[in-house]
Amino acid sequence: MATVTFDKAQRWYPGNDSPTVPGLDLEIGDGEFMVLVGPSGCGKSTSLRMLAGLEEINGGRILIGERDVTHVPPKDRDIAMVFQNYALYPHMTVADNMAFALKMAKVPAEEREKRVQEAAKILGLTEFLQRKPKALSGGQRQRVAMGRAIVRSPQVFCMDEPLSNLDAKMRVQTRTDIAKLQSDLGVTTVYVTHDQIEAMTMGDRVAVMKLGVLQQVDTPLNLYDRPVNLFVAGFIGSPQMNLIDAKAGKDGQAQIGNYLVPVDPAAAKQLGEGHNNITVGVRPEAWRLVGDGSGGLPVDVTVVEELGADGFVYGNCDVEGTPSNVIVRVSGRDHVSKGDRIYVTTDPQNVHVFDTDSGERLSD
Amino acid sequence: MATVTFDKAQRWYPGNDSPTVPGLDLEIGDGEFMVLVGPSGCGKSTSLRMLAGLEEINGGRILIGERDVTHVPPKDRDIAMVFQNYALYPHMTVADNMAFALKMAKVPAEEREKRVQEAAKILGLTEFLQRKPKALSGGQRQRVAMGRAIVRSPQVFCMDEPLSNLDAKMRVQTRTDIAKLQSDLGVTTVYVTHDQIEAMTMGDRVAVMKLGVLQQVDTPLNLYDRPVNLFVAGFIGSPQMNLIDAKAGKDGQAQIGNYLVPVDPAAAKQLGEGHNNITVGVRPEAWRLVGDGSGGLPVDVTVVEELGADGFVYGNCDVEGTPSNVIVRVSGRDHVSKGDRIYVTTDPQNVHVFDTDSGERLSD
Amino acid sequence: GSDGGSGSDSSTVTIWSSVDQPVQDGLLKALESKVSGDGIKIEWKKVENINQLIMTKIQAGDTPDIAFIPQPGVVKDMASLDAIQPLDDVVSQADKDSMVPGTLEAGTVDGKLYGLLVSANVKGLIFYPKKAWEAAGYPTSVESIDDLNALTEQIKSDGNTPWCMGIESDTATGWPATDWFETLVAKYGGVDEYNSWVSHDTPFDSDVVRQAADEFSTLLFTEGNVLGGQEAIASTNFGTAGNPMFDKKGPGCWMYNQGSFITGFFPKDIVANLDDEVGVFGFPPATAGGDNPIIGGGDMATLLNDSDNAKKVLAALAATDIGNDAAPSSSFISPHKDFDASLYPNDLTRSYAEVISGTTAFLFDGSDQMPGEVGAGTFWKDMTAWISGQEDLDTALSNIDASWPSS
Amino acid sequence: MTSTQTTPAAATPTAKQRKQNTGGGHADANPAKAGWATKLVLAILCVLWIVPIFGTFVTSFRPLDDANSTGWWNVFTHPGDLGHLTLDNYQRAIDGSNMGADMINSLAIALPATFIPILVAAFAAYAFTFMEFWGRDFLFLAIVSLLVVPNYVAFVPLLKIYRDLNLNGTFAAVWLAHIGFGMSLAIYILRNYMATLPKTVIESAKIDGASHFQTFFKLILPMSVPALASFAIFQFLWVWNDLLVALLFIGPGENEPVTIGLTHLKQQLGQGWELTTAGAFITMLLPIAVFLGLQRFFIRGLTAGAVKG
Amino acid sequence: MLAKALTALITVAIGIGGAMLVYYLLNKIAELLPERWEDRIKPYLYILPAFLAISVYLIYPAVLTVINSFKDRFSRNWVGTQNYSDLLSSPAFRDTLLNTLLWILIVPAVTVILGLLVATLADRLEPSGEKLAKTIIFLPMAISMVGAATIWRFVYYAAPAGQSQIGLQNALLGVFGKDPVAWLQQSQFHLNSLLLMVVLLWSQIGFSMVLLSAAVKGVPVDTLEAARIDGAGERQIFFRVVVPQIKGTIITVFITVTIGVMKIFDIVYVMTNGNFNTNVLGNEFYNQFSTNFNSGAAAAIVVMLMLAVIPIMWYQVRHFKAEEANA
Ligand SMILES: Nc1ncnc2c1ncn2[C@@H]1O[C@H](COP(=O)(O)OP(=O)(O)OP(=O)(O)O)[C@@H](O)[C@H]1O
Ligand SMILES: Nc1ncnc2c1ncn2[C@@H]1O[C@H](COP(=O)(O)OP(=O)(O)OP(=O)(O)O)[C@@H](O)[C@H]1O
Ligand SMILES: [Mg+2]
Ligand SMILES: [Mg+2]
Repeated sequence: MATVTFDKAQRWYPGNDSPTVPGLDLEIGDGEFMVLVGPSGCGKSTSLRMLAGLEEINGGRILIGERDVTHVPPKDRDIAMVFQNYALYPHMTVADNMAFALKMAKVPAEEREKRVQEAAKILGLTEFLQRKPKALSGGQRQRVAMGRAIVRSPQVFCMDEPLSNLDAKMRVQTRTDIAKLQSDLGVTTVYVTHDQIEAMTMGDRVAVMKLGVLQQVDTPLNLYDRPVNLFVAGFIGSPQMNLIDAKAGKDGQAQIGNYLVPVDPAAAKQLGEGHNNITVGVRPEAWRLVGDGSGGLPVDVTVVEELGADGFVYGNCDVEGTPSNVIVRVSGRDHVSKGDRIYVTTDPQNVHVFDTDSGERLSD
Repeated sequence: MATVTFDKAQRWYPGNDSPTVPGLDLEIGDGEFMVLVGPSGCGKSTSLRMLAGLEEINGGRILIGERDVTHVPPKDRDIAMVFQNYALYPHMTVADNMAFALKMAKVPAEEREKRVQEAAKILGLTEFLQRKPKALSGGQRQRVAMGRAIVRSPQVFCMDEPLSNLDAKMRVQTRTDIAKLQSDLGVTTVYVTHDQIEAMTMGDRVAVMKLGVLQQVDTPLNLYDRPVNLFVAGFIGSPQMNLIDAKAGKDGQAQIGNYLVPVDPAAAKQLGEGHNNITVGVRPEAWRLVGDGSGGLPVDVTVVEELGADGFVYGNCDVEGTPSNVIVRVSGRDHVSKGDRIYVTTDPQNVHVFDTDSGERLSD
Repeated sequence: GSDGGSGSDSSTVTIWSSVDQPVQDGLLKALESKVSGDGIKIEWKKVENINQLIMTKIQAGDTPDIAFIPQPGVVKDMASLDAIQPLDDVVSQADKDSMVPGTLEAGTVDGKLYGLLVSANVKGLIFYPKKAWEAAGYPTSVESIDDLNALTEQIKSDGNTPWCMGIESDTATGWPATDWFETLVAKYGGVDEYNSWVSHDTPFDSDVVRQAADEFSTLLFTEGNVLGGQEAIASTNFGTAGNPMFDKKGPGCWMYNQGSFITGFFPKDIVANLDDEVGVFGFPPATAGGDNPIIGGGDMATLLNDSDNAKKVLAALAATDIGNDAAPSSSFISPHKDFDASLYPNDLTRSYAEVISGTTAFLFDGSDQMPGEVGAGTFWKDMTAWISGQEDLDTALSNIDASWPSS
Repeated sequence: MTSTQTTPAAATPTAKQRKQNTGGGHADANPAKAGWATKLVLAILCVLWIVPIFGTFVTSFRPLDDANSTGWWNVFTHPGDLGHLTLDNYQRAIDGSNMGADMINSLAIALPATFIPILVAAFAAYAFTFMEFWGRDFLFLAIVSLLVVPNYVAFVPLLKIYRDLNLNGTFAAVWLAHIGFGMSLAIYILRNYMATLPKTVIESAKIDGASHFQTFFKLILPMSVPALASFAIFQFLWVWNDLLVALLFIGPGENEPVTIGLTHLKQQLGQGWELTTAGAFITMLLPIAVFLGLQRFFIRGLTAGAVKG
Repeated sequence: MLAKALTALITVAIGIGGAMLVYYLLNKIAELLPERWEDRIKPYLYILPAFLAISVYLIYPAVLTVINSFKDRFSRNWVGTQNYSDLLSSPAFRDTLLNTLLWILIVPAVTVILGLLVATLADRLEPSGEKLAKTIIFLPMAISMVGAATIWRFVYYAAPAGQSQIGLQNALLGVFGKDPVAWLQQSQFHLNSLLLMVVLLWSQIGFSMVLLSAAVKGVPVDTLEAARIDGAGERQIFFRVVVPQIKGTIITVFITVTIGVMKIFDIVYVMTNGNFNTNVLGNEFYNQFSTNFNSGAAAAIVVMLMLAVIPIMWYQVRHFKAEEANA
């Protein structure tokens, strides 16, 4: 197995004004499961394709283990990939699609057969093995794409949103299977996803990208608890963290309208000292409902989303001049309904403070 | 605008052993937002394509409004569709892709331009309007597919997993935009998704399908609270409802090992009377942690998933002979760790009782 | 409009021919001066492959008024399709009388004249490089075939190669060999035997043909007689086969038996100086002083439209002086005995004309008279096969006989 | 290119690849770059292919007597011959034929005779590919089978029809003939290409309310460009080089195309080929230009990005 | 000349515009019909012009040909099957059939293989190199077949030994001190037929190259990428991913060339006119048709060709079925 190193790897699509990936620096440990997330179009697929050798590298290097693979053709990189757009072989049956890489590797027929059967079982494709891709549903095709990768035991897995078209149940199950498979084989894995749960549960570490630039690489929990900047804070977590402009007082106070935001001492220290525009971040589940008059942030409820177990309350905190949307997660059947005014507050350890201009995190 | 009626509509792909959709009966009200969910390969896309006129109907009828459209060509049905596989026009720019339908409808150039710009703005595609699809990322392509539909104001929207490749943030935002657009225009909409949140939040009603057969059509909350059968219970909700085999006593009691499951009276009445094999369903969030010795269900924790706000505990309730997996949602940072044994219980109103053999719901 | 002459404008007469441009220009000039008084306009088109074109057009019913056909066999086909008019009453008796004996027969089908020879050429002419020839002191006329054989031996014994020979000619490969055969059959068999052979009353597998083949192989297959040897004959182009006669380092071969037109293929500097560089004598008769028919060819005017104007034009074409403008500047040779020989551009041409006007019989090229299957088919092909050694003579002759159409 | 260091193992292929890459690559660049074996094979093929033409080309500048007596390579091996090279053949070919007017005629024949059958065939191919109708497969196969019928058998019946319609000698006569003769192949090629286009894209157009007519013009034609260009090249060539059809239906004269014009240079027994050859080289220029011009329609990934899966 | 060009231009415009108009009107007509009929009639309207063209230019003559094959040389009297029996009983004709078979066995396969080779290899060059290579290979196509034959007659030309060789092949032999060979007469092992095929291949590879090149470029790049990731070498990608995906085009080219070869005549006609045992059906047809003016025999040959094409079409049908089965 092997580590993967992006060393200032750059990709600039001809015809574009700027590089899609200006220079990626990322080290992925041997056997590590690295999840790559970021907004649509930020360069995730491009990075993956660079690693796989499908995009020309316009600058920098990529290493697998000790080996500089920057100019090594894909077939010699020993990578298995799940393409975002599947890229199935239309003329082959599902079984042949999955067996193709094994055939190329001259794996004996029996072994091949066995592995394909196994993968098909995991992916619920057994009864479709003799079909051609054209006669499959979207999710089935995606599973074939997945199957094509997991029959192999390569040095690196590249998976580009491999579960996006599966139903929740199947996704949970497959997610677990992949995680298990990956840890059994110990294959270094780079996994692109838009699913917050996948990102949070599957990865040893998560890399957050924006416009081709890495923002933060960290364990899921750290990412959630200590996002390094506004972007990461807003990106990780769903529904997203409430990010509200606040006034910073010299005395380490932060205020949203009349609501005095409880901030931790580390952040408080920096307030006012050059950091005048600050943004305060609170996750929806970190709000507590409090009664009127107990100093909470007043929120006028506009929408209530019931999710069964709990619900989300969307509303405005209409403090003078700065109307902001606020999302609050309320438990089970807290009786909040549209038009209500509720008051919420939170605790210092749940408050993230950022410099609005630089986006940089101020709180601890 | 118009209602949509599937009247025993059947689709049997040539070469398949059985019909993919044996006979769909579904009425969608005028302006209703109907969400279609079901496991991958169950026939959702097929149903949508039948409605759009892209699949031959092998039996039954489809009506839009009062009009029998079973044999009406797609172009005369006035439907906008987001294809699961996008089906973009590869030789046209993004702008032309979106404007195509308008051109066909002879919408004047200015109006066209305006609507395309609007849609592009909603979907964050403004800067890509002059690109061809092949130079877009996966999510951007999906947004173009979406944009192509929303520039129109048709009688019916058909959307086949239109957001599956978008990042969480964008998805939330687009979801809201679509919902707003739909309710503004009052266009009858059929929306296929695998996303539980989308299903629960967007739809006026949700239709659950399995192997081409409708299981339940109801409001999201009803679906969550009163799934009509085991399948729906297992399918709706993520992580899924805990479904555990239980022993039914004549006296209206249900037991899992030594754990006495609290069941509501309606269910209790039926227990034992012909319904000997029963399955008890409890949603993960419905469990409460209780102390040892307070009669809870013992669970040996195998995995703890931390999601930030809360976490999921996966474990086994190893009651004699029937080891079952159990998922428990624990709040914030309840200190549960792998290897622990925890005890959980719940309340009668949270317990769903099903006949294991027929799958039918017994509780109220 | 229509390119056929049967169209509306009857004052225009259309003529199609494949004759060389200078000949056409000359004939046209003379013709126009003759008929323009009648208000007739002439539209003369040069076309390729006139035989095929005309047969197609005839079947389609879309033809010119007059067409020049180089093959009597085609004239016959046209006549049997009733596509052409008899000319017996169109051409004046005086003009007919002035024609070289035998030229009318070629265009006669079932006793009626359908094709009128307008320009002629002569075959069976043996060309030699004049300067070298005279320097070597070889005879400038040969009296009999035996003498020819002797001359061949003589040249060979001088260490030279007597004969130039090539029968390759694109799609028509083999035809020069048939010219040889026709010449030999005519010389050995005489006019009647020749005509009987042409009409297949005498088969190919006959004594006279075998005799011709015998002489042919004596002259051309004998080791050292032909430049390149027997195997080169079929691959050497007829047009350039004679050129080695004029090699700068001395003739590569010394005699080339061909038609009068071959001079057009000689190198430029030779053509510029024909009378000094090239000598010619006729293929000798079988026995000295014996019957000496010659073989020739030419283009025959046929009448496809019996309008008066067309007839007038055809009659004009039959006149002796129609060639007055063509002769000085082209390869034109008149088929009329009383044509003014001084009009020819050089002595060489005059000598062909003498051969024609002085002959006892002008026999039209036999292969051109035979049905296409034979005349442009097996005769060429099987001769080629025989010469290149792929078939023996028996097979070749019986193949040709077998291919003769039954009807 | 910021990094220049590479491990030794990867060094060899690198240098070359980089050189190519600095161009920025192309959106449709093929990752499988040619190795030396590929280049060698192609080079050999190209040499084999070009030599006969090149020889003839050189010959077309030689005086006839030289051409008849020595091989064209003598021009290179005997530098003395080099001095003989002359434009005379070209001069005479141009003087002796009506090249200018004939070229215009040829164009006037070839353009519609290329364009119209493509349009007609594309419509038919569209119907055969994307529409359901009774007798579809049978009709299609019948059309393809007719490829085997030689044009010749049609000449006589056609001349008769044309005579009755008074079409002989007109451009329309040849256009129609070339349309008819090229139709089978055009339909065959286009249908088989169209069958490879992604079906959902066409479905998508239906949903967008496009009629067949619009789908055809706005989607199918643009996406079939490589096949259309291929056939356009062939058809243009065939028409441009055609002698037979032109000879029969137009014949020599005012409307004659170059091919007929060139035959005037040739004499009854084949003399004059050196002029026709020179003429042929002149007339070859246009088809080559057409080929080069249409080559840019052979692009990779025309339908890339259209569908997922 | 200017006036001429202008007239030509106008004619061209009328021709092309007229064609467009026809379709516009046809479409309009279809749209006037009641909806139910519109979609049923439309396909027929779309193929109508093509079908008309084919009817007049191919079907009608083909039917006449079948009829004529039972008539005499000028198509006047019925002769039963005599044309067939005459042909089939001639030994020369049997050789002709044999030669034709040889052409059919060799030429289409080689055309496809070479065309595919060039298309694939050139595809890997840089654009300028690709353009150059393809243009060179295509160049012979820009020359008529008759022109091609003329060019190659020079290559194969044999002058008598001792004379200077103007044919390239014999000149090369001469360099090695060998006597010239009359190439086109070498009928042992059908060498001369093979040499004629070389000419056809030389001039027609461009055809298959152009079509196959379009197809090769049409292969979805994703599948190639997937194969590279799957560890396939370029050769394996070619045979296992590219070729199966362009099978349709390969069959198209193969069938087109096969049918073309069945009626090939120009090259044979010009270079040997069937001499030295190189005759083929097409040439025989041509000679019967335009040298012998025997339309009966010519028609009989065409009918035989039409029969011979049936198995090929049967194969095409099967391919369609297979194609449809997984559509
Ligand atoms: N063209 C076809 N021929 C035969 N079977 C098909 C064809 N298309 C789909 N199927 C089968 O029909 C079933 C339903 O397909 P459909 O695409 O409707 O599924 P779906 O519910 O949309 O699934 P997904 O969520 O994976 O997209 C699947 O099992 C699929 O394999
Ligand atoms: N072939 C190309 N030519 C030019 N630009 C391209 C090309 N492919 C992608 N891009 C651009 O590069 C950017 C990054 O694309 P990439 O596919 O890496 O995004 P991504 O992060 O995978 O997004 P998604 O989540 O939507 O798949 C996008 O803005 C896209 O428009
Ligand atoms: Mg992507
Ligand atoms: Mg689907």
